[in-house]
Amino acid sequence: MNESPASNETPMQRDRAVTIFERSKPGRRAATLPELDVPERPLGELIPDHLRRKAPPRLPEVSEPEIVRHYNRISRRNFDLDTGLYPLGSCTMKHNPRLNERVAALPGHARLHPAQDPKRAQGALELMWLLQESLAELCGLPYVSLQPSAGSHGELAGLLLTRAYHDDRGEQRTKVLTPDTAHGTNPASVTMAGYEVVKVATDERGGVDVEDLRAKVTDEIACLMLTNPNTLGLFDENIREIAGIVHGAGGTLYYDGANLNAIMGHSRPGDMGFDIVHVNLHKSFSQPHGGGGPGSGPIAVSERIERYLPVPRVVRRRGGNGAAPHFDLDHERPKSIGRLRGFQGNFGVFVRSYAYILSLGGDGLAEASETAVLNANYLLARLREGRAGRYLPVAFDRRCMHEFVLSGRPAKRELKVATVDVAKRLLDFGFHPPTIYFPLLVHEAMLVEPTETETKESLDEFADALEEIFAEAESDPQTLERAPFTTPVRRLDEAAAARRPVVRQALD
Amino acid sequence: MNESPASNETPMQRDRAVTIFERSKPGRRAATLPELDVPERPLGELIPDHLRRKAPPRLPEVSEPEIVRHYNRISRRNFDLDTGLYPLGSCTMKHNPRLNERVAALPGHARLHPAQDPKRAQGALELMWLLQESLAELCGLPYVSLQPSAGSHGELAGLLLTRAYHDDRGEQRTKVLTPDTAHGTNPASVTMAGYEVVKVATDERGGVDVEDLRAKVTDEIACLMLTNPNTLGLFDENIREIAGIVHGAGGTLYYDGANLNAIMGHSRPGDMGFDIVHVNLHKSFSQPHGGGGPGSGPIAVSERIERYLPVPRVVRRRGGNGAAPHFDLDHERPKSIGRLRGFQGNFGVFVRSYAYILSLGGDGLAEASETAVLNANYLLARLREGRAGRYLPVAFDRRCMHEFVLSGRPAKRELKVATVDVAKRLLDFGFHPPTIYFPLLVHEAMLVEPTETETKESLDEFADALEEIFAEAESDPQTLERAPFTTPVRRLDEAAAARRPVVRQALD
Amino acid sequence: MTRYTSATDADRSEMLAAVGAASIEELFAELPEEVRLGRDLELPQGMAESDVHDRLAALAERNVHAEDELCFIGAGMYDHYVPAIVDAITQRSEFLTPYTPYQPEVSQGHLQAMFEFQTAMSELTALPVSNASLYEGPSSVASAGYVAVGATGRRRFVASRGVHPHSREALATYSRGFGAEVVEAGLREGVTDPGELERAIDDETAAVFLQTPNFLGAIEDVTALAAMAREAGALVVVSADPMTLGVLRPPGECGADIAVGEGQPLGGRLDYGGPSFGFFCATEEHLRRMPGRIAGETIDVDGRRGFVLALQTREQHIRREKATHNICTSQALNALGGIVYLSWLGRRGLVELGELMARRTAYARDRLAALDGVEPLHAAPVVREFAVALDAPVDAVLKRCAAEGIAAGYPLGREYPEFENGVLVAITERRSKEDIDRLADALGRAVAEQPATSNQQPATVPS
Amino acid sequence: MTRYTSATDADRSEMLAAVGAASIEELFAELPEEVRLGRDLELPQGMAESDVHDRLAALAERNVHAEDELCFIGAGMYDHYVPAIVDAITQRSEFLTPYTPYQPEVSQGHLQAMFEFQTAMSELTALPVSNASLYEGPSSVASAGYVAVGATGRRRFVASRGVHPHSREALATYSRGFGAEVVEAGLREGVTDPGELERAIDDETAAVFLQTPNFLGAIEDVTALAAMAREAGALVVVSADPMTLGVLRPPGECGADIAVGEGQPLGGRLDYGGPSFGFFCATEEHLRRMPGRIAGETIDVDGRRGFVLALQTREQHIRREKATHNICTSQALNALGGIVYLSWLGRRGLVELGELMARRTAYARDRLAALDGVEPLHAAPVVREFAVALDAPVDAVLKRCAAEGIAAGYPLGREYPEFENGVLVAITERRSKEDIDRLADALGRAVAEQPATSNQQPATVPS
Ligand SMILES: Cc1ncc(COP(=O)(O)O)c(C=O)c1O
Ligand SMILES: Cc1ncc(COP(=O)(O)O)c(C=O)c1O
Repeated sequence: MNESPASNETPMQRDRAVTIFERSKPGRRAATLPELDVPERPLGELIPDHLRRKAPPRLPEVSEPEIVRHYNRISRRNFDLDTGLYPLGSCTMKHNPRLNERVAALPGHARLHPAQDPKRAQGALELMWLLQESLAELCGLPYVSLQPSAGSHGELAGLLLTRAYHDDRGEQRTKVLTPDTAHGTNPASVTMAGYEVVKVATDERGGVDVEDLRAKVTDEIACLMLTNPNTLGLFDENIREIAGIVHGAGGTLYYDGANLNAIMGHSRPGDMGFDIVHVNLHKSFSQPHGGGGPGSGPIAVSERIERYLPVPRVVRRRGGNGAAPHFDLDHERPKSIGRLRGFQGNFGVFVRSYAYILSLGGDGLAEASETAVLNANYLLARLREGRAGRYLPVAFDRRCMHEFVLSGRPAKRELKVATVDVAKRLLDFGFHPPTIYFPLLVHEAMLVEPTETETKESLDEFADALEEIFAEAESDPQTLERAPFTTPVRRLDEAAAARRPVVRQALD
Repeated sequence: MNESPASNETPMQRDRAVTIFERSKPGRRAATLPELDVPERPLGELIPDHLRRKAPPRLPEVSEPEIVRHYNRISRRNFDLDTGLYPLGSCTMKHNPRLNERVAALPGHARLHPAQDPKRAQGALELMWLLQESLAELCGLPYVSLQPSAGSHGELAGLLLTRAYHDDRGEQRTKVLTPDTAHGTNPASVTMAGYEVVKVATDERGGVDVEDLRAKVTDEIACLMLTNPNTLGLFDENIREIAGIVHGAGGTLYYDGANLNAIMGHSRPGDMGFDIVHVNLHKSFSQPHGGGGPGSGPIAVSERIERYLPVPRVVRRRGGNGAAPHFDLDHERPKSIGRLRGFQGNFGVFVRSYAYILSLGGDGLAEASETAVLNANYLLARLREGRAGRYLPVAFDRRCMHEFVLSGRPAKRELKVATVDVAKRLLDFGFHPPTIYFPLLVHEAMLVEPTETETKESLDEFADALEEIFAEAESDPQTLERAPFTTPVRRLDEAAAARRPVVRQALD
Repeated sequence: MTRYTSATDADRSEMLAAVGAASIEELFAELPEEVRLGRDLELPQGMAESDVHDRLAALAERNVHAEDELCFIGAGMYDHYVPAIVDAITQRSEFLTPYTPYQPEVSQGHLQAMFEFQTAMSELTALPVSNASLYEGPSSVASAGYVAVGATGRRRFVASRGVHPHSREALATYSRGFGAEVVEAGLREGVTDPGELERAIDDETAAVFLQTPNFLGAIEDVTALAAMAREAGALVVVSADPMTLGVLRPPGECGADIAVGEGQPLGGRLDYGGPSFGFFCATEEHLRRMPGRIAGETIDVDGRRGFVLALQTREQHIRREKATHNICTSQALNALGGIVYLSWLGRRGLVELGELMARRTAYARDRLAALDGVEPLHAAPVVREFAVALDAPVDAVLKRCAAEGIAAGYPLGREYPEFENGVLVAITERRSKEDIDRLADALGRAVAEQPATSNQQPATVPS
Repeated sequence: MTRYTSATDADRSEMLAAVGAASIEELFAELPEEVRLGRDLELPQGMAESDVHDRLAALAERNVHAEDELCFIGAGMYDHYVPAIVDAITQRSEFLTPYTPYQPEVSQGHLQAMFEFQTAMSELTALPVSNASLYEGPSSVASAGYVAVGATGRRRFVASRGVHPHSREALATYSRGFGAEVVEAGLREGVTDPGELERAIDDETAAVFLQTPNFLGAIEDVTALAAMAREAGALVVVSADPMTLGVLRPPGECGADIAVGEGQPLGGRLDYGGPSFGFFCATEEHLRRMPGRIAGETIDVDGRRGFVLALQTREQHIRREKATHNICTSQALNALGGIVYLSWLGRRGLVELGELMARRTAYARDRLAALDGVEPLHAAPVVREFAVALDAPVDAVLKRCAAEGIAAGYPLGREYPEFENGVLVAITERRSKEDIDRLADALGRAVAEQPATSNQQPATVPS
């Protein structure tokens, strides 16, 4: 460990990665277990030898203080939303209220067994029902299933619903349309659901190329998957026409709800003509992202799709003559596509999201979307100025919704600086970079989504940082190519990790 | 903000301090309050104008996300026990189990009103009674009051008890003896309790100079305050003789329990002859230090002192004919010194400490002390080697108990490096420095207390760091004088802060 | 202004000015009239934090949970104790609030934890590679099916009836999508009937699905059953309860190609069914076909050790329609809880916990079997859960026990009509001997109270 | 090995070898036989984490707390809502586990928070300087007495009977130590009797102690009373409820030299009485006499802004017997909760909360006064708490209300025999109109049920 002030390693960089397994020492332990209070029968009597494990798994042997220190220390090697701006486009990194963590942890929620008799889980079922009703109102589609575990799970569900719907009508449809701006999960879900992907082009305004769509819509098309505003942060004004075309040919219209944060209380997928919608509770509804989950991807559908929804359904039953209504799980749904997972879904996420909806209320949700759109447009306006505007111009010269896409093509051409270099340099300025190289159709893309919970000051700081970075790029581009400098580790060799993947620790 | 890799400022250093008041912007807010559900009477009707506030206090106006970010960011500017070794002598910085936080937060504890009818707070009173009993057993003194809020509060209580005891016997005693090794709170408490301090010398083995004591013990002496092991980490073998001398002259013997962590289950103050003991629950009993509290300083006393204990006392009353015993608060104590504070004391700390006692049990507590003593002696052995041994030798060449004192005198003389410089340099190595310049009688003192919850590895790293630091000091002492280099701020101008104290933010 | 936003009126006008818009409405101008909502949402007004808290606490109050009653329900999710450090660590902002580690330089905390998690799960299952989590158990079983089709090009699955009903249902649901058929192999004396399995497997079989302990709590002889599958060139997918892998022979040593399962027992709460995590381990050859995120070790430009998302070319954001799976957001935080829990339990703890459960389960099984009108549903060895048959209507008996504050178990009737009067009873380290005795007493009373259901004999497996 | 220690047998022998000791016992060799315990402690064996949790949960179950019943008890500690961010921030290891910031370079988080806290408390009290916390309310009052003696050289205190009984008792206890006398000035119509106060003050009076709102909930006219004290050269010490300082004229504007008080309402839980924090604010001239830690702003060697413990020469670790106070460990974490709470509440929130309480309190007072057998104990203005007199035995009435799930208030009898049938009722933002109506109904029924205590008239203050 070189401590001399000469070294320009930061303290964190000096602190090399050590795994919990490498801290292990035989004989150490953190757990103490309840005492054996029943006869100590030899295990061999209970479990035949050939079914028993011989050598114990080599889990770490560490004391509690060591575990706490280990994870506290590595936690600081993460950048997090509670530290600074995290404008990761398409991911809606909005503030995660701690109130939601508190209510999710109440024993009545956290220690409720999923197989508890519904009569004795009325609070949980009512909460789910209330959340279903709220999402139905927000989406403009009357029937909701909370079961899918995330957005992509919702997409799969939506496509399986489409298949069930067409099967029911005796139609064989084999293809699903996705725009070239679509998120990767859309085509991946299409394949997983047994369909073939057909790409639809984007027009010069960033919307669906209606002519291309017309050309590709046939009776083989089962569905068109869209998000609106789309991944360019642009609202497709032709949505009704698009819906008409697809419906005209007997296809369903699927709404990828990842961008719902732009339009809550202003416009509803159902009113646009969508048949099936998924909602990412970990985006618009403040569920913390947790480093990549847990999330939840409820789906809302129209009348004609309802009968195919996954089982069990959470239903409200009116109490016979004047009794209060009660809530139940309905398993008897002959036309249902069946289960997508175990039990009722990510209930803990439902609690957080419902707490969020109650906190903001209808007006608050509408205002959240307004502020998200205002923040995005303000930041875009700031970035149209000066060097950012020159080297990193907006891809589609329109007003945006809750996010916008810049193109680093001029920077690449004039400064030999790639978008990834700008992103890495942003790390040195204490910002998480926006999403980069997505959507695919924009060269050197940078997709920026500030969300409504950012202050004007933090947006200004971000804009100033980009300006400074391009000034630096003009004088010495090398610095950017070598960035970051101050992060716990610097650029990592991903190629090596792909060539000779080391995906677990070797233990002796 | 200079980001160029040339700058050797760390990211934290670049992130200059901004207060929550400086983040304030008119109109922002985090709190939403319940709606007014009663008639909106003009406030003037309820509170006469001359009793009302005119201008609201200028508290910050910030949104919830800003508050969360602000305090998360500044929190990282602290070094904490969950990050690394914190061998702050005399403070017993042992691991703080999270289990204790969990049980203290149970609504039955956290939301119990202190004025609740004792009949309806039986769980809390029983817990306090059980903690009293446990501390009595650990201290070897039968009667305990949990009321004092910290060690120094316990000291004040102990001296007031001594005064009450002597008053009751019609004795006027005006002086209290404290060894020159005593912690600052001891003499400060003496003055606050209305006594005069008389210092007792330390002998060459680091114990009380018995001859000096004999010379100073008169019938004016009300009390001798000691800690054993003392602040040198040395056990005073003459304790019984010392007790005899003081008792012989009618004085009381007070035990400062800050060092109890050395002897739990091995030796008890009561058995040494002490009349009054305070215990720091935030040291030996794992209450987190919280950046300087909360703590708790229960006192245990002998039979003859019992009647003077503060009110209310937590008592167990046997249930009449065969009924279960119940617990109560006893306010009727005519000879009591009275209250030291409101209500029953720092109950939340009692819960944590009792959870800790249950977790370890009697054997575990004894083992904790053994390991604390082993860790200290091991680290001392490591530091006797090499350069540390040469420049920073142990002050009293004996085996130590749970902590030990080194003297930086040779370092000062031979290398012109002060103990404070070594301490500051330790910060660059990722350690919290030991206590320095205490106890006063050791020149350039460094008081080291690793505690039992440290691993051998962390002790070795600390020893290696000191070795490296002294090697560096030999080659260039300047580096040490300029240390630290990697902390969020570097050496601060304390003199200026004393000359022109700025103790609050100026607001306009 | 909501309490989570910061735009004051002053901010708004400054920002609108910069944008060159007269009003917020103008920003929504591109929305065609016909798709505007044009009214307020029909949702309640926003509430104060304290009111939201009280409202949700009131709902929670109406659930009977594992602190209110003695919970012997398992069926895939178990009431284990969650050590306080799991919450303390997973609730840290640094772990709670970031997203997927797309920028590894500032995501080393999560990436390293994933790497540690993968190592631990690989140890537990005795399979060389693991991913960093999937959604949960049953959908992981279904995902294994998708991988098997990709690996074998075959489209037929054979699933033991001992596999969790939810897993079999999820597998069927997914299969209707990618076009595979699922056939079932029945049980005999509580475990997969080897004969039936053998007959069900053919050379079109992509994978055979087993679960151990199976849904009835019985430990399957995976080694023997797996051999039949390998014979036919089918993959062996084993769904395992990770909490039993300290004492049970791990899938990797029994011939499994893929091991999946529900991670909830590892530091997860019941949470009425989620969020938890699913795990997915496999042999080396399936590495590039695995679903989900995988962390890999590498070095940075200065040679420092570091971790990255490895093999992203499997994933949807790179490979799109050719991806091996569509998963994006997974269950990273729950998997983090899993590795913290496993570190807490440690090498010996997992074994000790398994042995404690096995002995208490044996005690409970004997205790209940000794009751009139209660018989074991099977005699196969068990470790943490077992099934009994009641000589009384299950619903009435469970209702009666619930009235005494005991959730006595999981009724098998709906999913196993052949065990209409069967009940599944689960044991964890939180259910003491005393609790088990209370269960036995209550159950005994409840069964005795019922009119012996003469027409239906206690179901025991035909032999 | 306990679960919090790490020394394996191998570690022990290596370490003992390094120390040159044959055994651990040898390390304790210096303890003389006669002071060795020589037996095991008579304490239970150590328990598993889950068992400890369950044991403490069982104890907690036996307390009736503010979630089990409607709590109208105040008397110095109040059931306010604690926003979730207070817990999230104070539970961060970085704030929870360090000790006093002796090394400012690695303690800027706490030092800055202290500086912010001091600024906020100084704003609340309208006094220029504040410390970073004391233990809690009543001992802060006593500490103010110690400061007053130091400042004036006088040894006589005059305390209004409206000051919290615990504060007056603590003051008396401390005073017996440093040798001061405490005389009391009585109440009239619920507030300090100006005449009595004037008569009680003399030129030996070091300080006059007032509280507003006083223990009976009445708002004192501090300005008028303070004038009398200043007249006689005595300091004015005002104990204030910080939660009321958004609406009540602050001590600094009423002629107070020192303002102290209980910080619990500011983001603290009830915790059966602690831990909370005490605050201590004063005029500039008392800065160097203040007890407790004080953070000050300064710069580092490179000119960066930073914070340090200022004026340590006041403190015991430097000044020892000449220190201005003996306090060392204080209540830093609770004070941190205080500044987080005040930031949450913000400039307008504190005022709005005060107004909400004032209006609900007025409603409750009227509602109760309208009941037969219930009369206001005084007519003085109140803001969050008020006192009533019952025409019935207080204990019986409270017991009856408790049976209906309502803690109706604090009985005045023990500490104010002159109000033997008085009850103190507190209102917070958590007690809605509906709750107040429930209280009124229950109280009305309870009083009616009691045989009118003919011999004792409802106490109203003699006028
Ligand atoms: C536009 C879009 N669609 C779909 C998804 C997939 O959602 P999830 O990650 O919840 O599976 C995402 C998530 O990043 C997204 O941004
Ligand atoms: C030896 C000694 N005595 C007394 C005290 C005072 O205890 P407290 O800080 O709890 O008031 C301390 C605390 O540092 C101490 O180390």
